[in-house]
Amino acid sequence: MAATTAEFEPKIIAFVCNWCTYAGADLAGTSRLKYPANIRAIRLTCTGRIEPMFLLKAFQEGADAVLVSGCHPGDCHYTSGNYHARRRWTIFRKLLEFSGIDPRRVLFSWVSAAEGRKWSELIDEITAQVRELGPFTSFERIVKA
Amino acid sequence: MATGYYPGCSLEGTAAEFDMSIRALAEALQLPLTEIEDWNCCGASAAHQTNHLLGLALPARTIALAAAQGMEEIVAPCAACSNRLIAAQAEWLDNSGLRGDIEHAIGMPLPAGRLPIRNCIEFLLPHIEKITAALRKPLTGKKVACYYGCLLVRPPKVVAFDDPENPVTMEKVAAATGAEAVDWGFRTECCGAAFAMSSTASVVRLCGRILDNARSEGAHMVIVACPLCHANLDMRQPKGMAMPIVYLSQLVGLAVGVAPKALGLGKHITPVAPALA
Amino acid sequence: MARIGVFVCWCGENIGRTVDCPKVAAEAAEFPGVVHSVDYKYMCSDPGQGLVKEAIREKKLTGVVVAACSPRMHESTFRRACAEAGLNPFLCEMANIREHCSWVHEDRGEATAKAVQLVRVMVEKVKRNEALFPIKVPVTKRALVIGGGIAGIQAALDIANGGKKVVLVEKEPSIGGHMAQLSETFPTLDCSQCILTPRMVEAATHPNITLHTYAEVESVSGFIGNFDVKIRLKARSVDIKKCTGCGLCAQKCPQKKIPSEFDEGLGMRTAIYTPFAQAVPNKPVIDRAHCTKFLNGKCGICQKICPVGAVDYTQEDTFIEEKVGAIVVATGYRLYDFRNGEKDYGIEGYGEYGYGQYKDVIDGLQFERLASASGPTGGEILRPSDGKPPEKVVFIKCVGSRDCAKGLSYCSKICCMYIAKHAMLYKHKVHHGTAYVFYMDIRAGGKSYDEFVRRAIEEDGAVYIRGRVSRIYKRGGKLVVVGADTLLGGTGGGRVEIEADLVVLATAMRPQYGIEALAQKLSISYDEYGFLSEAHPKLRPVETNTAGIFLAGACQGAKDIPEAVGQASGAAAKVLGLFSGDELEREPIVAHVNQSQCVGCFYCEQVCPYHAIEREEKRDKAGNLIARVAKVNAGLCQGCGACVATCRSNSIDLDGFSAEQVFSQIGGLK
Amino acid sequence: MSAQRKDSPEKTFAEQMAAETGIDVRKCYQCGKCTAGCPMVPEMDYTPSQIMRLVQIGDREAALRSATIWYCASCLTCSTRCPQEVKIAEFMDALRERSLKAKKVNPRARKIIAFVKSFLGGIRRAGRVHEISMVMEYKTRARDLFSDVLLAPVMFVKGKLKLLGKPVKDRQAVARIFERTAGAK
Ligand SMILES: Cc1cc2nc3c(=O)[nH]c(=O)nc-3n(C[C@H](O)[C@H](O)[C@H](O)COP(=O)(O)OP(=O)(O)OC[C@H]3O[C@@H](n4cnc5c(N)ncnc54)[C@H](O)[C@@H]3O)c2cc1C
Ligand SMILES: Cc1cc2nc3c(=O)[nH]c(=O)nc-3n(C[C@H](O)[C@H](O)[C@H](O)COP(=O)(O)OP(=O)(O)OC[C@H]3O[C@@H](n4cnc5c(N)ncnc54)[C@H](O)[C@@H]3O)c2cc1C
Ligand code: SF4
Ligand code: SF4
Ligand code: SF4
Ligand code: SF4
Ligand code: SF4
Ligand code: SF4
Ligand code: SF4
Ligand code: SF4
Repeated sequence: MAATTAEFEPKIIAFVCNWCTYAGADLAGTSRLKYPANIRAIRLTCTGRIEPMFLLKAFQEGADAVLVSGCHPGDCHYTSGNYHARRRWTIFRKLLEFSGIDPRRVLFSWVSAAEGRKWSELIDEITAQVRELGPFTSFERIVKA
Repeated sequence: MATGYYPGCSLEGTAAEFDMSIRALAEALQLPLTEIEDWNCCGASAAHQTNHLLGLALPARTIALAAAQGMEEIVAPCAACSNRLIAAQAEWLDNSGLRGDIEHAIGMPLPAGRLPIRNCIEFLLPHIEKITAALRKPLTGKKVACYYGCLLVRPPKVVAFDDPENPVTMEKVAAATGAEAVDWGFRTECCGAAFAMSSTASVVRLCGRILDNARSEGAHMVIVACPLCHANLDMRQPKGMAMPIVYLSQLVGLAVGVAPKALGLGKHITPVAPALA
Repeated sequence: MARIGVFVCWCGENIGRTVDCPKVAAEAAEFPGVVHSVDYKYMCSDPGQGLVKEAIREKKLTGVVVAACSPRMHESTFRRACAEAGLNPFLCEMANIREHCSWVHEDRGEATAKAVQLVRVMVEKVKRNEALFPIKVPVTKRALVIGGGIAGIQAALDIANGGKKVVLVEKEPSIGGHMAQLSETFPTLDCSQCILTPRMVEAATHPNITLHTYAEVESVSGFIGNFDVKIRLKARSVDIKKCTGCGLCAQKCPQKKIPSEFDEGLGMRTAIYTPFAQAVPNKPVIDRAHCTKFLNGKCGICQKICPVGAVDYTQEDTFIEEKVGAIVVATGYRLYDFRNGEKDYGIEGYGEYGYGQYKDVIDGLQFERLASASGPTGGEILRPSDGKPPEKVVFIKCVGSRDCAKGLSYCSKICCMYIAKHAMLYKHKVHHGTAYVFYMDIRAGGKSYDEFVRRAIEEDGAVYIRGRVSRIYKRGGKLVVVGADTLLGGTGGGRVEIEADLVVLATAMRPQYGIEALAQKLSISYDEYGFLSEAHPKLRPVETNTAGIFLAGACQGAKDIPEAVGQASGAAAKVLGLFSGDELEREPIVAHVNQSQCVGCFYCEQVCPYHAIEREEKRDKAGNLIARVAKVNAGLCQGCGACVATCRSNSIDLDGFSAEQVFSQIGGLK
Repeated sequence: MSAQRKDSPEKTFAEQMAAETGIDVRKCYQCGKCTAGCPMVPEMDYTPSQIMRLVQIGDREAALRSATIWYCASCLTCSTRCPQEVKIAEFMDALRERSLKAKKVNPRARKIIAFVKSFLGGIRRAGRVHEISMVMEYKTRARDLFSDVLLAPVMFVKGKLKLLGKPVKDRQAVARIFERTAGAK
């Protein structure tokens, strides 16, 4: 993506679960709801599968923000995976702050298989939000230091 | 714990007997009340109906004064006043954006937390045992229809007091006097509130329905805890109804032996003496 | 060396209009490891699949990436094609350039650039894919059906008639469920018990069905084809083998004033009782909470009177264990509790309708009992307070349903129909009476349903008033119903007050109490209201997300008898399909433990929702214990990956979604 | 990025009100429960549910000119029972405010406005309502001099009407509240 154009185009990597959010994003597609092309979704079985290292790696590879989205609480395909994920995030957030990553760059949401509109609105919203935050650079500094 | 007393405008005028009976009862039951210094009108419905911020700022000043005077709770016997105080306070606690605007309007800081605001029933409810212990003239055999009107129980989420459709607290207090509370259907129906003058016919119509039902379910009198309800029900009765309208504080006062005169029992338009004898 | 083939699909115009497919194919050809890259108009068509197969054979591909629609759409199609060409199907991946790209973006340049990246991500992944083989598991060809309402009975009968064994568990003393309580049924008005009781008897006597009434599922473990179920048989206090069902005990029991659950509190029963005359099995239980013997040691009459000595006060709950291969959940519904409100669920009740303080305000099931020939009034419609026939009956629809304020925004779907039925039945029995129906909409979307409602209005003269009732209060002996006719305006705004003798509330259908606990035992999900969730709202309506567990009837959502029966037969067909082979195949997306690295902390065990982590002891040659390590039971593991993310020593990985694969995908986004 | 979704740029009346008051009348499904329980319907020109409908269809004019919004007694019966949690009574307040500002008050509301003005005027001057002065002011404003004349002497004798009120000491503080809230939304 051309980061040199006048307007900064953020790169956002999304980790989504197969059952809810991936399907919700599919629904946004079948409903032809338009949203910015800054998002790249990586499909996993469950948000419970997501390791903190995936997020760090995403930032390392130049992401300006990371989105994690799965099933609504109580609705997990695997009954409790997203619950474990949420418990881990509280700890993980601290780690991020420690690593110098602005927690506003790590976004969480719930999008169910029926919420195509929610997905498209979410991407609108976070793209605008991250554009405002500007490019993510501090991590590089830390890694190099 | 200092309890601020907020009589409100009606209790200074048309509802003088409500004020008298509350003060007399507070003394009899040893529940000290201190009038909030320099309180102002809550604005009633006229304010919030036409200017939202004014409707918040008027009650806010009184609450801010009470807090500044070291009071930790407010007793506001008038249902309309207590409703306005509670609703306004709930709104600024819920929406922090309003706090600044209100503080600017009243030129005073608002208390940080929630100041408990108690209506007439809540004032008496914790002291039922005290009332039973102090009983001098039990009202055994009297059938009373407890009338809550609108503002004691609504909006339910904001006032968070009793069940909005089938409230029970006033019946509990009334039962402590030995009276029997009848089951009737108009306990939370509106009496026409502020339309006494501007749409008198409405009030007459509404009060008629309420009193008819109280009568048909066998009540000897209607018990109220709001000066507006009282004024409407007392003064706008259909011809020949002659239903005594008694404040809860008067009922309890009588039962614990406060002199009728001190309770202002002679001040009603529809005479109450025969029913209470 | 990896030899990857990339196949870019135009999907007709769907992708081709926004994404420059030839350009994507050309750029993909340059990715390291890609040896073949083409684009084509319809890749999923026969010739399209042919392109893939041909390339696999000719270019000796080790991996395939199809850039097309969502993998949820066609992954299985292309994997099958690969398998046919001799490539392990799990070496095929899809890049979603339609739903996630061409359909949601407008700028052709941006969309094309994104498509290229999405292809690179999958190329990076597929390079690290490994051949996987479907897991085969044996199947126990016996089914468990939970709940003996019409849905459970139907499912059990269909499976049994298919030649497979069924264990049917019902928590009440008799099967039959709510249908047994109904008087007549829409849209044909046939007698409910007449059509139901033969099925109940058939279920109880079927050689392939083992019936456990007064029983509940205690615990469930295992997985599709291999569940272990523990069932609690509640103490009946009656030896069901000895009891002949003569009924003498109930006749003599001095405790006669217990509100009957079956008659919805409108009739009374004894402490030793069968719920209703046609109960199956027709053998009593003692309700210990109301029996004098259990309350204070006195009485004992039933034991003395029983000619065969079947009464046994010392019985205790017992447990049995069953192995089953599939489970059908058919626990049905209950009605919204308008009498007490539902404060436990944070739902305010209908105080404005009297919270059940008025005896003559009843719900639909109570009306069914009043109208039923087997009911407490022998089928005469008499009001509960004074036993007189009501002259004016008001029916109120959508009570608790379609009401956000009470937390239940759904439509209960059956009440529009049964209220029309009630109005009809009432008019058939009290000719001079008037039936008023307050409604918001009339939802009668079924075969012959709307005609049925029209008949209630046109032929039987039910007065339908469009508006919700605001309040009911008592005046004299009457119930004044205050509503509005929103189709009228004018002075008074269409306000309506009806002095009714009887009010019937069409209260919401709710899932059974305790459904959440049962769902957790079964590891199946439920929606925000507690209805059990199907795997897909349209295409897999009888399956759950847990393989081998199926749904039937009103436990999944409000439904009437035809729908409940249809779904039950659907579930039975799924079960029979499952039982048609001796083994079954599962997707091999499972976790693996690297036991040499595992430190035995067993955090993984705590997070695994399927109890798939086992503990294994490692011993040296002398048999001394060296270590306890984790092991994944591949039969149980569903591949969620929670254990992988939890393991601090990185000792577990997930096939198909390994850490290496995900890292390489992220890397592909550079 | 070119992916701005094109929603209609103009907000509907209902959307505008929702943004300003937090009350979204699009939730109203016209069940009529508010109307059924409203004690003031006989005095109204539109029922409460019809007012919701007027706003839904964007008839701002009819809503602001209605007599209904003034005859609403703020009894909150409707808001308490609405199955869609529409705050109807609170919405009436918002409409009244806008009706006044837009000078679209229904002629039938004359007496009600006179009362509100007299009431607020009293507070503005004295910080508290002194009933005799308030009633006198109202009667002049409303040109309604003779109703209730029979009640006044009785009330006076019973000690319910006091000739002199007790104003607040800090009258400026109250006057300031009126000034500072006057322009507010
Ligand atoms: C007033 C009224 C009138 C109706 N009239 C009609 C009509 O005329 N026509 C029509 O088609 N439909 C009608 N219905 C709908 C009909 O009742 C249902 O569609 C039908 O009963 C659903 O059957 P079911 O087997 O799914 O559930 P249920 O009948 O509820 O059966 C569920 C069974 O499971 C048992 N159970 C529950 N939990 C457990 C557990 N944990 N373990 C073991 N057992 C358990 C219950 O005890 C019960 O026996 C009416 C409904 C009502 C409320
Ligand atoms: C405008 C519209 C929108 C809809 N939207 C939705 C929706 O959003 N969601 C939803 O759930 N449902 C929707 N539906 C309903 C949905 O279309 C049907 O429920 C569904 O298609 C029914 O499937 P079917 O297989 O029973 O019938 P059909 O789809 O009609 O299939 C019948 C097949 O049988 C073939 N056939 C017919 N006669 C013969 C014969 N004699 N010999 C051999 N073959 C024969 C036909 O050619 C056809 O291929 C919609 C319907 C309409 C009209
Ligand atoms: S008396 Fe004995 S045999 Fe007869 S029904 Fe009762 S328990 Fe059964
Ligand atoms: S022992 Fe219990 S069940 Fe038996 S007759 Fe006595 S009360 Fe009835
Ligand atoms: S079926 Fe009819 S009565 Fe029942 S909730 Fe739906 S619309 Fe209301
Ligand atoms: S015919 Fe179709 S559009 Fe008409 S009510 Fe039935 S489902 Fe709705
Ligand atoms: S979490 Fe990892 S280290 Fe701990 S027991 Fe499980 S596999 Fe072994
Ligand atoms: S992936 Fe791990 S946590 Fe998930 S089911 Fe398998 S073993 Fe359990
Ligand atoms: S009660 Fe609520 S939903 Fe019903 S008509 Fe009134 S505002 Fe609309
Ligand atoms: S608040 Fe107003 S609209 Fe609502 S019920 Fe009361 S008078 Fe009617």
